[in-house]
Amino acid sequence: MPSLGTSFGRGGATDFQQDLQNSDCIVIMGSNMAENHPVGFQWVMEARERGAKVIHVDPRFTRTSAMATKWVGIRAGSDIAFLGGIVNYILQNDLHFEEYVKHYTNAPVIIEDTYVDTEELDGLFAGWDPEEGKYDSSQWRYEGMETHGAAGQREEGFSPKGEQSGHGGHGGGLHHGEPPSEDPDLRHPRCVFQILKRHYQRYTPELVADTCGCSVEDFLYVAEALAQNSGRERTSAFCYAVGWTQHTVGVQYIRTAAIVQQLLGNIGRPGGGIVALRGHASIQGSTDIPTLFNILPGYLPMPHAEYYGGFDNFMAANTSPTGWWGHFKAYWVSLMKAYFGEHATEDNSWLFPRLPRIDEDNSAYWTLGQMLEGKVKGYVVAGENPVVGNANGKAHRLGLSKLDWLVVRDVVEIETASFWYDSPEIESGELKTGEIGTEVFFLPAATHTEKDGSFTNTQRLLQWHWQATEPKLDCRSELWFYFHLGRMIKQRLQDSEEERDALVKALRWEYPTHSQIQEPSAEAVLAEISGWEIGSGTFLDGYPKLRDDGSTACGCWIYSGVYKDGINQAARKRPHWEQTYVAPEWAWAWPDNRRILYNRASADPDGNPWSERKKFVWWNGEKWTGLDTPDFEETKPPDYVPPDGAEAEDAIAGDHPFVMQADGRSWLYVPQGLEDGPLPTHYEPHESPFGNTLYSQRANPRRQQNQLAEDPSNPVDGEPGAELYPYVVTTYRLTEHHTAGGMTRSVPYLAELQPAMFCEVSPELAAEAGLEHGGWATIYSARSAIEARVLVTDRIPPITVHGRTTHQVGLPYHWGSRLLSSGDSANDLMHMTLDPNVHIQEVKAATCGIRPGRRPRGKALPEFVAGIREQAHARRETAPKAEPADVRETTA
Amino acid sequence: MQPTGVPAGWEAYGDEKQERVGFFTDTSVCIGCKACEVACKEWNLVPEDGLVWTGESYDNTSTLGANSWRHVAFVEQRKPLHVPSEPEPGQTEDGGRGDGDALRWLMSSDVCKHCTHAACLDVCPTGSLFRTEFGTVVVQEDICNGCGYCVPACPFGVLDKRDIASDRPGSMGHKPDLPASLGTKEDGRVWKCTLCYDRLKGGHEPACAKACPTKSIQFGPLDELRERADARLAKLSDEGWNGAQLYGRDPGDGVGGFGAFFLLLDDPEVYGLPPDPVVTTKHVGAMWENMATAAAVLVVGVAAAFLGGRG
Amino acid sequence: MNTEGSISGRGTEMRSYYGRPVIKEPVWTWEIPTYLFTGGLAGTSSVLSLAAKLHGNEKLSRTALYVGAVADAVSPALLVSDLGRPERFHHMLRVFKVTSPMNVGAWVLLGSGGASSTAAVLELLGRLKPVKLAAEVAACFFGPPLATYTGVLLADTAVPVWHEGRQELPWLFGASAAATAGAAACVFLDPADARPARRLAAAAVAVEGTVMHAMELRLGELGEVYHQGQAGKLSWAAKGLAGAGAALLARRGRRRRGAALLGGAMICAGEMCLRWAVFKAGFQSARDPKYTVGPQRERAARNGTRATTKPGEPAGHASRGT
Amino acid sequence: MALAKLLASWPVVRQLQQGDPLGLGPAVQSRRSRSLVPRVDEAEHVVQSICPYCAVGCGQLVYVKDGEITHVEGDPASPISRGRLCPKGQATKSYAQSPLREYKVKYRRPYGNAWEELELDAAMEMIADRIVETRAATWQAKTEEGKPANRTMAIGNLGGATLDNEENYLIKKLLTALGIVQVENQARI
Repeated sequence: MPSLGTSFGRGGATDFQQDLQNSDCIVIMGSNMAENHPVGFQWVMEARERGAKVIHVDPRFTRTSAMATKWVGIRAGSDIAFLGGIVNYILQNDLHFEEYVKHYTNAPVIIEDTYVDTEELDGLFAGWDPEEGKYDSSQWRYEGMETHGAAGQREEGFSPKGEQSGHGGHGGGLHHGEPPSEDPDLRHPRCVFQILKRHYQRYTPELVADTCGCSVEDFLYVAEALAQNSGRERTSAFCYAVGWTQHTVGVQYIRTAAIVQQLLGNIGRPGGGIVALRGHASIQGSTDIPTLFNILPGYLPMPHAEYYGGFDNFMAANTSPTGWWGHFKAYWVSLMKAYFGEHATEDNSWLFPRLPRIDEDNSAYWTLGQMLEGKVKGYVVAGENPVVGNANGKAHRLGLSKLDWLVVRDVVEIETASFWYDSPEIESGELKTGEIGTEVFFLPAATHTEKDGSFTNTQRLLQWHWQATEPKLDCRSELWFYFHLGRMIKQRLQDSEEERDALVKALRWEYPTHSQIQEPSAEAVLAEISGWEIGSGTFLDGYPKLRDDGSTACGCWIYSGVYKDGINQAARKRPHWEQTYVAPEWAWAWPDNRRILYNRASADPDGNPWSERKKFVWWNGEKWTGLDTPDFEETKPPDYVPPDGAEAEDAIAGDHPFVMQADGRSWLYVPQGLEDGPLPTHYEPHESPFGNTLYSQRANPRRQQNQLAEDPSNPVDGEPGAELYPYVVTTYRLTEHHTAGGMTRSVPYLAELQPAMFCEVSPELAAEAGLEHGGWATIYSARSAIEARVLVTDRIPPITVHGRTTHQVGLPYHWGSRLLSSGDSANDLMHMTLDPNVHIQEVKAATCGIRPGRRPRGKALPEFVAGIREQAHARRETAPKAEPADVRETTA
Repeated sequence: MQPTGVPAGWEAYGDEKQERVGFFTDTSVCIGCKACEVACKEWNLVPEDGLVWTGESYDNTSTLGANSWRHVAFVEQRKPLHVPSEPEPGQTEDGGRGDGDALRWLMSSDVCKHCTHAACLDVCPTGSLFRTEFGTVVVQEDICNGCGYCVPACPFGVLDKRDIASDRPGSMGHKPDLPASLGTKEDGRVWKCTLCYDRLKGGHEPACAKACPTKSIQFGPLDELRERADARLAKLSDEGWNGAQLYGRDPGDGVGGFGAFFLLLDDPEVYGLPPDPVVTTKHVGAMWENMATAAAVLVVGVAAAFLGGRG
Repeated sequence: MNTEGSISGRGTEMRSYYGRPVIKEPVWTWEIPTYLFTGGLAGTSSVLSLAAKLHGNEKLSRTALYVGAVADAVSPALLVSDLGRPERFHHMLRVFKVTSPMNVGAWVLLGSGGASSTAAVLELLGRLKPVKLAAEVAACFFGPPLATYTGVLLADTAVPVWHEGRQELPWLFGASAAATAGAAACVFLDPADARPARRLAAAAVAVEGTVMHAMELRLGELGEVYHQGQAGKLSWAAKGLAGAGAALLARRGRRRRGAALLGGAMICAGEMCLRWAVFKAGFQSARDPKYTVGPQRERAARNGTRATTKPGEPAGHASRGT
Repeated sequence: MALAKLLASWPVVRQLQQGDPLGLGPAVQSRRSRSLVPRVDEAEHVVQSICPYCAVGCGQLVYVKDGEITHVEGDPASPISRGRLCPKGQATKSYAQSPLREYKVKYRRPYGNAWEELELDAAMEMIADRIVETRAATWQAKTEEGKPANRTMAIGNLGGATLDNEENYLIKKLLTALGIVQVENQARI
């Protein structure tokens, strides 16, 4: 993600789960780890038993809170205020880890005077273009330097996409080798450290309490706990999940935590770091080797239609003179050789001219918009259930009804496959089976036990799973489906002379198959991903071996080495009791089997461990050594100073641990690579019953809104009609179910544990809205209305913000209209306004109304929803022409 | 029968006798994930028994029974997890509203106690229930004839009769092994935790203990577990945990000590457990004597009816 | 569903788990209370029959013999039909367990039933007099235990109202059995021959009432279940029917055949109600956790408990709970 | 003799013989109970796998007999999970053998009212045709500004976070060659 990527250089969790046992303080925020990652949570419990503080900051008191040594309840959508308060607390009290901050972060770097802070522009950064609704980030850069965004984000105007925010994504590049101008004493008014101080000075404990709805004491407890448990002798860790990413400022949530961890010196050290907890078995893998529109394997950017300038410009734009991105061309050419073999040559620019081009946004929600306009004809869905799992399920179902053909691959018949005869819109009459022209293919899929393959888990670890049984009847793996589909399409086009078919004909598409069903060999694919030397055919042992002359082929440069020596490194299963706790011989982690990223930072600038207690990787006089693969050139001494004009990794000094960054430092301040500002700032969610305490700029000005009729927004604070949707609603998962439920509502043993859709409300809200425990409630937004059983509980207390008390409604989002346990989908209520960096929807904080009883049925349902929506609209019309605070960017 | 701490019938195994094993369930680390419930059902092929939403916190299993051999209880309390060192000003006894420290959520995985003196075992008329070589108590599914006597005999309400018909659509797990002549009648037998008797015979730990993500469920030799529990209780009381207590650890209790005992954070009844269980067959000797007297008096009574001439 | 405390579990005063029972209700169905009745009838009739024989009252002896035999034949049928797996009824005889009243009962019923039916058949055929006599003696030997062990059967459970009534139940059931046997004989006999049966029935009803009263006294608060719900209605009906039946039998039953028949029938009905009352009371006391937790808490308060070990307490600190 | 044997197998007799007078232990143990063997010991092979649910990446052991999964439990060797599993991971066998699992292709023709049966091969041919036709009909060689586009904007692909790396690799490789750029997955959801 741009957050971790821009801050540190790589968009992956910086630490591994087992290492949490070494933490002295663990802050779990934006995550319900005990419920959604129960087995990983054992390492948090280990830390707790060793005396570590475990703090859970969350709107709800969950099973995680029950295990924590401290729970702090805050309002959903106020995390940046809370974390910004911690930054301010650290800076005001000089609690930062000075030596770490001075040497390893960009705190000393001086920023151009074109930069103006939100504090001066009332919530906007310099470079805001109200017409475009975008920032010109060139006004944020290092003094005297042209900066570059991260890969996959470098072409001008190109913005980071994909959950590489949260996943992949990389740091920025600086356009020449010389170090930027700095003030080692951190006193210069325009140095990052001072800018940071000014930016957060108003985030006082009182403001935090007033904005988040927590007590000053609770806030201070967290801030002090972190400060006291960081430094040479101690380390603290953050754990987060989609509770942070699913916001219109999601990337900046994580950025704020990154700033806290940099100031406290907790990155690259044992028991420290930021652990991103992914929700799916291979969600990290599906961004490293992306099924995302804007990147190619290893976070190489897809070429962009608008800014096309030919191969050489593309290379120039994406190659950073300094840091490991200096070898961009080698990564790119090797990928093209893996894709197109002998057809990709120097002479034809490695087929670059024939590659498809993307627009700024071709993400899932954009595609849905196109679908609703009838522009999308065919759609293939493999192992996903968007009509339940995505925001605004209704819009998705309407979109599917406009397709010519749809292919759904899953193990059970999920709601996405049955939308045409079994869905809320069929029930309400908004869709009629006989009038839906979509041709639907449902293909039964194979489970992971029926195929070989590797998952990349939340700590960047590639773990191989072997096939246990043969898939029955028509069940097939995705590997089988796409391989044979490709084979058949190539057959159809083999004699074509069409320009458009040249690339298909050039495609390398031979993989050995086995068994009666002709299953392709997953290991053969893994070998291609890892790469080989074309001449000798020897397998590569890592990305440093990649060449830009077409002599190497590699399907994903960051995974290079996973098949070194012709051995499936991901399938290594050496038991943990035969190794150190780092377990380097269990599976394989990218990059280069490193388990803690930037681990050179676990030693001081001279290369000695910060302390005996936190010893991990150090300089022994000749080389870097320790418990992990050093994330540094093995023999580069701590006192190495790059000569003038040094390039790529040679331009990184011996005391700069963040080797993917152009300047080798972690970034407190991000001069380029983010759409919505170099520093995180508190904005209210797109839908919120409250105004912004800090600025008249209420919400993130850069948030990505749509004009779809199917996706209206609720009126918000300051707008008449807001009182019709007075409560904060947040969605979440339960231990007993998995995401959209296809893999759990179909399993009797799991369905019986949480058999019905319910909503969590406080006794106070129940009294106010007349809800009865165990009865039914109807929850509604401008999009739709759903019903749920009422669970009255103290675990979701009312919150007082700006002296006004309001309530929060908690909704698990696992349910849909089918399978063993069915119910209304929480996501039907949610809007599709997105984070600008990664196009993630804001389902963790929105507004809603709630009333007792079951929802209207049939056509009464849309009428009910429209009724309230129009009532709200009417009030807006009749209201005095006082411009709501939000109006500026709603026009954007 | 006075508690002696030694299970009757166990000694009789002679050489085949194994070390007595059991569970120590430490609820202070239970995250309420219910992996134990699922692991148990997966291994023992226990049927899914209905999709009923109770509204009782996150507990939709409700109770131990024929189709739930592990049951995770959820108790939400306005009560601090730790005893406040000194009473904080303005804080009510059970914690002020909105004070997160005064909110706690107890979770506890309940299971058959495998009592040292087990009433279910004593009263079973067929010998279906028996004491294994590991000192555990097991229902033999090939013997049980569903008389149901053990059901009300258990002081913990652990056992129950399985009434799921063998042909129930969509039901997973066990199918009753009924003779064809009886068609698809309900199972009719009584079921409970076997402490994975078959796994023990193979040297594997019980499914629930193996799965437990935080090792709230610990399996091992009973003596060892009791030592571990004592140490754990001492640690928790040092840390000031509110209401920490061991339940069923003492061989001197009414059932001679549990084979599966617990560390609780409140009184047993809060978790639906009896505060002072006593093996129901404790008085069976006295009851027989009492009955014999009554029977004798009955004979005398009948005889007396014939006294005093004809007519 | 929920009783104490808000359903969100708020409040430490919540002393039960969402008001759910701590123990399980019995799974027994209508066959069991019916068997309590027929078993008692069978057992006591065998005794009555032999006593009458010794006393020279052949008619009474024969009637009681037949009644007993029939009741003895019905009883096992009822028990088998109550089993979850009837085809496995014979597993009852796999073992001999003194700790299992049901197992002991099975053996007793086998003996009693075998003996009385043999005797009855031979009586019908009028052959093998010595064998018949032996059978009658055997039946008389198994009879009294059969009539009273059912009290132990119920008492030897965790069902509060049964377990705490363990002192009285065998006596109550014994008396009930005597009343039933006497009354049944009166129904089939000419009053002239039924005098001992009449006296037995009337006296037994009186004793039964006293025992019942004593039991309720001992049960204390627990005893209230005998005045609530179905158990309440049934025990009221039991008292009424048996009492009135006994009175009628004693006053008019001497001469009037009709009165004897009606009185006897009323007593039998009353005794059936009594069995059902005790049966239902058990379910009611099992259903409400307070009947399980309350007495145990009092006991623990009185004697301490070793079920729980609090910090600082050495295991085995508390005085023995009983 | 046989009778004596039968008698000796009668638990009542064993109660006396085996020093178990109360009939609580070995005397009443059935033949089945005595010869129990755990399923995992009867497996033909055990496969090391990884849990398919969340991204913790717990190790799994999959036990197989007669081509069917007989049990799934945690892999003790895994340094991450140490043999433990959550309820979802522990239910993996029931997931793979769900009563709702689909084993045959289902086809719904345009404006159709019900699913129809369709052979897998036929379905594959039809899908290949749809892609080739749609692509040809909607091909964008150039953008409005006349810059190279080389794509079709009429086909999308969704899914990947639950799939294997190798599968995602083939998806991206094939669709890129086909000029299908709308390739997305749960990463955003």
